[in-house]
Amino acid sequence: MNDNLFSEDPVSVADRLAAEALIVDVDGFEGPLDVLLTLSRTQKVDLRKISVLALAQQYLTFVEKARALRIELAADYLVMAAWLAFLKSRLLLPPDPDDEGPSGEELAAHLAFQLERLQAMRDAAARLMARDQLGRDFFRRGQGEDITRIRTVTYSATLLDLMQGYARIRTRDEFRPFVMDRDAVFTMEQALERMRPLIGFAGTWTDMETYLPDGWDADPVRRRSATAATFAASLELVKEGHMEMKQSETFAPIHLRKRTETRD
Amino acid sequence: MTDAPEETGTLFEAPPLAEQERMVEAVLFASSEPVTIADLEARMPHGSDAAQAVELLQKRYEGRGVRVVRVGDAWAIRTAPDLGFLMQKETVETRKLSRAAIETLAIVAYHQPCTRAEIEEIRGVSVSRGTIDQLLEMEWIKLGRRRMTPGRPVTFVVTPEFLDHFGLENARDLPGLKELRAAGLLENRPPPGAIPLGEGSEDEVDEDQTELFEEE
Amino acid sequence: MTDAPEETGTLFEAPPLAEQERMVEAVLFASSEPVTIADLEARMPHGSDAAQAVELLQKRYEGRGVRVVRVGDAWAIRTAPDLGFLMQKETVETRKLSRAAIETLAIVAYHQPCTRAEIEEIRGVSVSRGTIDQLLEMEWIKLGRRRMTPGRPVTFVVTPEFLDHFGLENARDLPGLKELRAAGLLENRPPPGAIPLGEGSEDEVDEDQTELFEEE
Repeated sequence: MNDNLFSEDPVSVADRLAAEALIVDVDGFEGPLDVLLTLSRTQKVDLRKISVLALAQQYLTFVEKARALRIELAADYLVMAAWLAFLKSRLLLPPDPDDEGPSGEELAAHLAFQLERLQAMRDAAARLMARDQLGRDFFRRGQGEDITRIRTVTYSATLLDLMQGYARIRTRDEFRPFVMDRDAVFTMEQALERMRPLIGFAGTWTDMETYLPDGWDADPVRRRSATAATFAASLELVKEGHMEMKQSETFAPIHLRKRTETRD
Repeated sequence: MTDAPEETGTLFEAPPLAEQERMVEAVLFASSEPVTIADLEARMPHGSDAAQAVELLQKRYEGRGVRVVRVGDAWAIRTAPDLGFLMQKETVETRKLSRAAIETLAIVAYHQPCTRAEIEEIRGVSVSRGTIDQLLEMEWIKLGRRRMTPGRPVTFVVTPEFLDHFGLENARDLPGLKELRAAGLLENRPPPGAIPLGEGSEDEVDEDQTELFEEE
Repeated sequence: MTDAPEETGTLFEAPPLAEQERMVEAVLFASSEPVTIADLEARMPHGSDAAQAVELLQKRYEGRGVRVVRVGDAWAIRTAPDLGFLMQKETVETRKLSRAAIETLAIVAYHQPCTRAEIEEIRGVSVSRGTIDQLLEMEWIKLGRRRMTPGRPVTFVVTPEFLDHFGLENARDLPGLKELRAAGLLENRPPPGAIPLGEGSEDEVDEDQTELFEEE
């Protein structure tokens, strides 16, 4: 039969063509196990009764031929070749009583198992794909419009999401160039800059406190600085004739309003 | 029956009416649109009488949960009108909140009451109207008092629903940055040259945060 | 069978079984995706027994042009496979799967939950990321629980969509599963002399398998 497929003996033209087809087609193989499975078919026996020794020989010949034809084999094909050469020697030589590793027979049995399992999965895959398939052999309802679903979307977030989100922002912040030491100081220049555009809208008496910048009213230190700066800026604006100020009694709120031209 | 050659399908007899009825049933079911008698017959084996099969099918479905109905000059299977109520089902779909929404929510929670401008300042990017609307709609944030500053901007605060969802008694229960860092949520190294600031031990959330952020 | 008069709904008796069958029929017809018993009951009046109604309906449609089929823990109506030839218009061109993808799918289906390393071990070749991605994208496989072995690798399992596509009631119905198992071909047998991957790894596989295929 095909036992002498790769031997030195003269082979039939058909066999040689088959052998070369195998080699030329090496791209079509899905790894060394696939090659071994294909080679094993030439033994035409149940995979359980396969001669691993013969198979190892076939594979080694396959790799040699591929080399002779200058076909680049991927590393795992060569690793398999080395392993099979090792297995072959184990199977041929009498067992070394000092050797602790698995016997050649054990290794061969495992290889046979792997081949059988791969073949089994191939068969299973073929059977699976041969089943009736949705959208090809059987069909779902074509008109989805019948079912009206009132979709309510609930958004979910966990406390962890929230904290991570916050941590993310604050992490970004920490890399922002900050002038840390000036953080709690609001200058009169800043207050002036802030109040100039705003004062035009103050037609009626407005508490000076409402002019405090956002974010400066909670922390007492910051609030104090902002209040002082805003007060100083207000005095400056009154002096410039843009604004009027009044305070009904000591410690009462200070009120500001725009100075209009009709006023004297 | 006689084995007629394959190609000449016309030599076959039309399938039995019961079989034709099955075919009509399958086609009407699977088709995305109502199917005309002509279309049915074009699909069915030669010699089939689709009109008769449809009629049989229609009878079979009388009083069932679905009916065979005529739509113009075509046929379709439709749910019985009295069962329409079954089709209306409120499905609740859970979706992850977007990153922008989470961050905005986090800022409101940690800094409330908080204006939109403040959120933008903290996030460093503008906040889309949709994000705020979404959080308002979810009732996780609501409008707080207007800030008494020019323009009187609205502020946002978190709602009891928010606290409920996150299992918090109040917004002060939110872990601070130190804890976030301890929990491994913040892995950054301290920025070079950062000067530790503020050793105040204020209990106020806001101040607490300020302290935490600036420190280290 | 005493209906506690908690809600107004419970004051009504459940509709007769024939009516429940109509309801299930209407909902299953209307939905193109499988519907779970729980979902059916959520739509039906209080006290309905959707499982029983589905069973009746399934019997009613035996031999018809459409069938009531089970998909995992849900139910759907699908056309009878022998009538597929009528439906050429509805046929959706499915993406051609590569040989690697088909084999990977089969390995996941038969060995689930199955790690990538196991797929590679069985095929004797590395699995490209694209193969797994394609199957995930088609929603035929999804991530299962992590394996409790060193590295805690993720596992893959097949989905209800997979079952639906191949007309399987559940993963136990895979063709030839019993035979393969009896032949020991679904075992995760380590190569002789290999360093065992943390004790219990084999037990774990076994347990998982048992859970998936025998439990429920």
